[in-house]
Amino acid sequence: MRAAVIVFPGTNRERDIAEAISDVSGRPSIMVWHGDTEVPKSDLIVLPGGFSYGDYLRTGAMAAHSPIMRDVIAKAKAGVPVLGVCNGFQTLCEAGLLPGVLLRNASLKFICKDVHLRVDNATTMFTNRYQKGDVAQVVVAHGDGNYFADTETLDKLEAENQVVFRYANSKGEVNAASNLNGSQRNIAGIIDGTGRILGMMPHPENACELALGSTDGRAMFESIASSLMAA
Amino acid sequence: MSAAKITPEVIAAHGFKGDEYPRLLEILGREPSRTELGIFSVMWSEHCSYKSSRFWLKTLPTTGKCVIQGPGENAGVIDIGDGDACIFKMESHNHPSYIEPYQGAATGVGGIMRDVFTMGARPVANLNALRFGAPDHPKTKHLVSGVVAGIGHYGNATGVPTVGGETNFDKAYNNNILVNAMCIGLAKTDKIFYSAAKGVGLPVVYVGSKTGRDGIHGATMASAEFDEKSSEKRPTVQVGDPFTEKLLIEACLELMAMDVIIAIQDMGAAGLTSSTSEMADKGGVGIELNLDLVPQREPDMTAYEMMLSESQERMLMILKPGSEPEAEKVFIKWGLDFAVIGQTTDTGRMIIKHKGIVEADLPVDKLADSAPLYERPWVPTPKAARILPEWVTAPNSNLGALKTMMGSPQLASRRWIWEQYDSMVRGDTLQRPGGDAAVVRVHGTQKAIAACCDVTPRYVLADPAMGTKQAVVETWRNLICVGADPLAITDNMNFANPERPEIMGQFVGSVQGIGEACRALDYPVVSGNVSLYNETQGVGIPPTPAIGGVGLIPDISKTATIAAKQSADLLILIGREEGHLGQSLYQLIIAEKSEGAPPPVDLDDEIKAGNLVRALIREGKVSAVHDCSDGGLIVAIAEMALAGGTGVELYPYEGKLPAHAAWFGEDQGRYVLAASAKVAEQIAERARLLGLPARIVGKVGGDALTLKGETALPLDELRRVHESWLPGLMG
Amino acid sequence: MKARIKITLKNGVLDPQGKAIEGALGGLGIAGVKDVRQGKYIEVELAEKDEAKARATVEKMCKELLANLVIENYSFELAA
Amino acid sequence: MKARIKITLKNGVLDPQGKAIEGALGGLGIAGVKDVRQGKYIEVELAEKDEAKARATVEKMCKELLANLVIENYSFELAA
Ligand SMILES: Nc1ncnc2c1ncn2[C@@H]1O[C@H](COP(=O)(O)OP(=O)(O)O)[C@@H](O)[C@H]1O
Ligand SMILES: [Mg+2]
Repeated sequence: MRAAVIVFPGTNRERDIAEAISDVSGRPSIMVWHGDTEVPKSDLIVLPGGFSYGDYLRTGAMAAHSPIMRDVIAKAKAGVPVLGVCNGFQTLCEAGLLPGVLLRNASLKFICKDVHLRVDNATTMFTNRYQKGDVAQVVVAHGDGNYFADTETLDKLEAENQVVFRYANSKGEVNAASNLNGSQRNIAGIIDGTGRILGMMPHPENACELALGSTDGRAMFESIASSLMAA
Repeated sequence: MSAAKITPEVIAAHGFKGDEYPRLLEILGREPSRTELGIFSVMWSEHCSYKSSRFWLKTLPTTGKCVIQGPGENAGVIDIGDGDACIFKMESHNHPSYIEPYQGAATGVGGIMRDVFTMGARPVANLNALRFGAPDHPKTKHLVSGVVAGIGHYGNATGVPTVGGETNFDKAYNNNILVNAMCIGLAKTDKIFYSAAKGVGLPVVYVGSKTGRDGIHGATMASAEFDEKSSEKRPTVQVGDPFTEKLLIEACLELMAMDVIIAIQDMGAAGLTSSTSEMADKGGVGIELNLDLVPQREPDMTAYEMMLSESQERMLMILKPGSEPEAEKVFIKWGLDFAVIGQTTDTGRMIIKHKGIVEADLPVDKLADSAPLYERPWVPTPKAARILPEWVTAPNSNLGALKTMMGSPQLASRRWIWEQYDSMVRGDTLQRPGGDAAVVRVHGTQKAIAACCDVTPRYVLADPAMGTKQAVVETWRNLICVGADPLAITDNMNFANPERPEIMGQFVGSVQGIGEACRALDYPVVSGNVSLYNETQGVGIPPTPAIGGVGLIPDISKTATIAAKQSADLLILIGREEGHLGQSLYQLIIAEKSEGAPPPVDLDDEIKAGNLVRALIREGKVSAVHDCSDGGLIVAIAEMALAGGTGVELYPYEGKLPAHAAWFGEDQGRYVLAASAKVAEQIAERARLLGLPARIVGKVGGDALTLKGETALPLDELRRVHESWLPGLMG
Repeated sequence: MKARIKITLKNGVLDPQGKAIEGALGGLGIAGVKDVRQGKYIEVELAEKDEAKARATVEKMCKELLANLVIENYSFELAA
Repeated sequence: MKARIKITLKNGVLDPQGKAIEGALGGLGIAGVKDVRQGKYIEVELAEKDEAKARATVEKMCKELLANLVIENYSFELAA
């Protein structure tokens, strides 16, 4: 599996995720500069975490309009899988590849801590190495992770089983107490209708070795690798 | 040159005191232009010239087997083996943070990061040492939220993990908070960059953000005593742009890989003025600038304004001739300004031209090293008497007192602060805030850097020399606790008005304390910063020499944390017990007094205990380690229990001290280790062989802290009081 | 010309900043505040002198970048 | 009454956001943008009916909370 990791000015977790992927795929990722107009041939496009364009105006807004995104959108429409983490998720929403938007955390504060995610859809190409209901411990690090969409959109997401991760407690209970940023219905990650574009706020790439506190994120990259090998 | 009249008012407004202006006239042999006056005023400010402190700083130990570069460059450099170097420094941004907490703190972080990457290092960790006023002071909440948000956002947005620090609340800082930021970077020993502009006819290149009127007189403000008028200085507050800083880091590191840079230096306090004169002076050359070529953000800027501007995110470089085009490409790629604004000369003079007029023509050497040097009068701080344990009343219940103390402003959890910091970006943070020292892996290796910040101002106030020795030793101990070899320190000396002999006496004592401890521990000072005049209307801060310690963990599989998790493990206390309650938190919080001498430091015992503990960690004999600091033994145990999420059975004290003195005494050189019953005995034995007392103080397990004859303290009860205070204050 | 652009949240979109301000105002002892909504105010200097052309440009920048039409509305005035 | 409050950066104070937006607009092929400054726009619903009283209240909230007078200016209109 060959991944293309898009680097915007202000992106800062590109190395973290590139290495998490190459650790399972055995192949180094291609780093792609935002100014380029074409994404090199790849099996997966990754929009990493960070503060693209300083997070100014709205998080992900300016990245969504950068030259490279035109080709990312084209390739996504053509079926190339896309993974957006944190700032990447915000960018996918701003680019219209995923519904909704990520607002300031309800606390108005940046939050960096370990959280628990409940896997609500383990049938996607990004999560098939998990079981439905699994609880994964991963790190969050964001100031704008408060997922918002209108009720219709939310109902549709639920109906189509497009909510992939929700904030939960260590027992997997999804409730107000485990909703760290005010996201509607505790949503931490969603997938698009085609099942090939996933956006999530937490950082599985920082949860792939015990030395960092958790290996629960690794199954996600194994899912992607195995799905793409099979394909 | 602009012939504006230099009146006594103008001279005073530029902070010249006593014979300083006459001395300037003597150096120049004529009256200075306005621009020249401005240039000298910042170069001779306390902030840039260290005129009150230089004499004493010279006495610090700054060499050692690991030292590659000591004080004098932008940051200190130490050798961590395998061709790797660790570059670090701590710096204050106190006054700006009081005036505008968010921007003041943010630009403080930005400034210290530039000091580090200007030497060729990739910043990999930030720490911060904060002192705020009384929790109930009307300004405190506003200052805490602004400072923490500013530090957090700048580090988060630049993708540098903020991994540790310390925070105090004390009414003595009500009108003078302290914001000290520390940055640690990594480089290759053969790829370190310096600021000496060696060579004539070389292009002087300006990169980064455009120059505006930001922070003009910031440097003079940063060392001017506060008064009601200082609010008028507000418009000089600089605004930070972490986005540009991030691009600047990437662009500079990319250029540094290309071998075209002869010298590089960030534009910090006193912007263009200090960077140009320092680079020229270190290179033994002259320098000529044409300010028309400086990228400008605002119209009609004068030479005076451009030379004194403290606009952020700017660097100055001396490049190899002919390399400008390829260098420019890099900065264009990153969307940053790049301009050749002058060249080095053989005249030994700094010549500043603007719109065809020579605005300044000054001798570089005089500019750089003719600054006044004051050996200010000082009086030693009177020694306080030792307080005997018996003199401090016992609590009704030790666990009750513990609970009160763990929920106090002094000891309550700082989680509310550090959860606003991205401590995980770059994927190498092995120990996050919450332990004794942060641990950050050297990427792709099995080794790691350990770092921490410490000082206990109430100790230093009571005895500057001993209290500062204690601060150095506490950082050393915190590094030992994670299994590191402590290597070197940076210091940030925050004091009141040095023109008062008793304050100068505190400074002198403090420097002596650092010197003594660092020599004994082979733990040199490689960088530092002095912030004086932290004083408002005659009321000064307590002496606050913040120490930043850095160590190396050779093998990350051989380290330790404070978390006691292993049920049935025993807790062993190593170190001498004198029940020292003078200046202790117990005395402050429970007895509501702050009296007597601070706990004495015995450097030989420290070394013995430290070496033993580190050996035990590396032999894999212990499951948890924590040193005894604020609050003494029982607080150390409580912190280990909270971190591990387990209860502890405390064994009743049967020695000859009053029990509360044994539990709460702040004797130095002590560690609490967790190990299996069998190993615990061997450990105690090994300590005794070294002449160090050791005893079993408790047993891990259950869900409460228990002590025979007292009502148990349930762990979640303890956690609630410990975690709720700061959110309660800020909520 | 100069464009003065207001960007406001659509009704029904929750506004964490606005809520926080409301709370803080209470804390300041400022009573009688029924609702607070926080938006953006952006000033853009345009080289364009022709009002119609300027209007078109500003429309474009608002739609494509300055406002997220999923959650925000925009309005603007032009001044010479 | 309703207060419409504009909060803008003082002249000469660096506006990183505005600078970044300016760059992004260029990327969108929107030319002729000379300068962009971003501020806040805040709408406050007040129970107060008396204009003078309302004005005093809004002044207070701007000074004490909404604007950071170290680097920002504010202005507002009142409407029934
Ligand atoms: N301002 C801060 N930023 C980040 N971490 C902090 C800050 N203040 C305190 N901490 C963290 O809280 C923990 C406790 O601090 P402290 O009591 O000073 O530790 P110690 O007593 O071991 O020196 C440490 O891990 C420290 O890194
Ligand atoms: Mg400690």
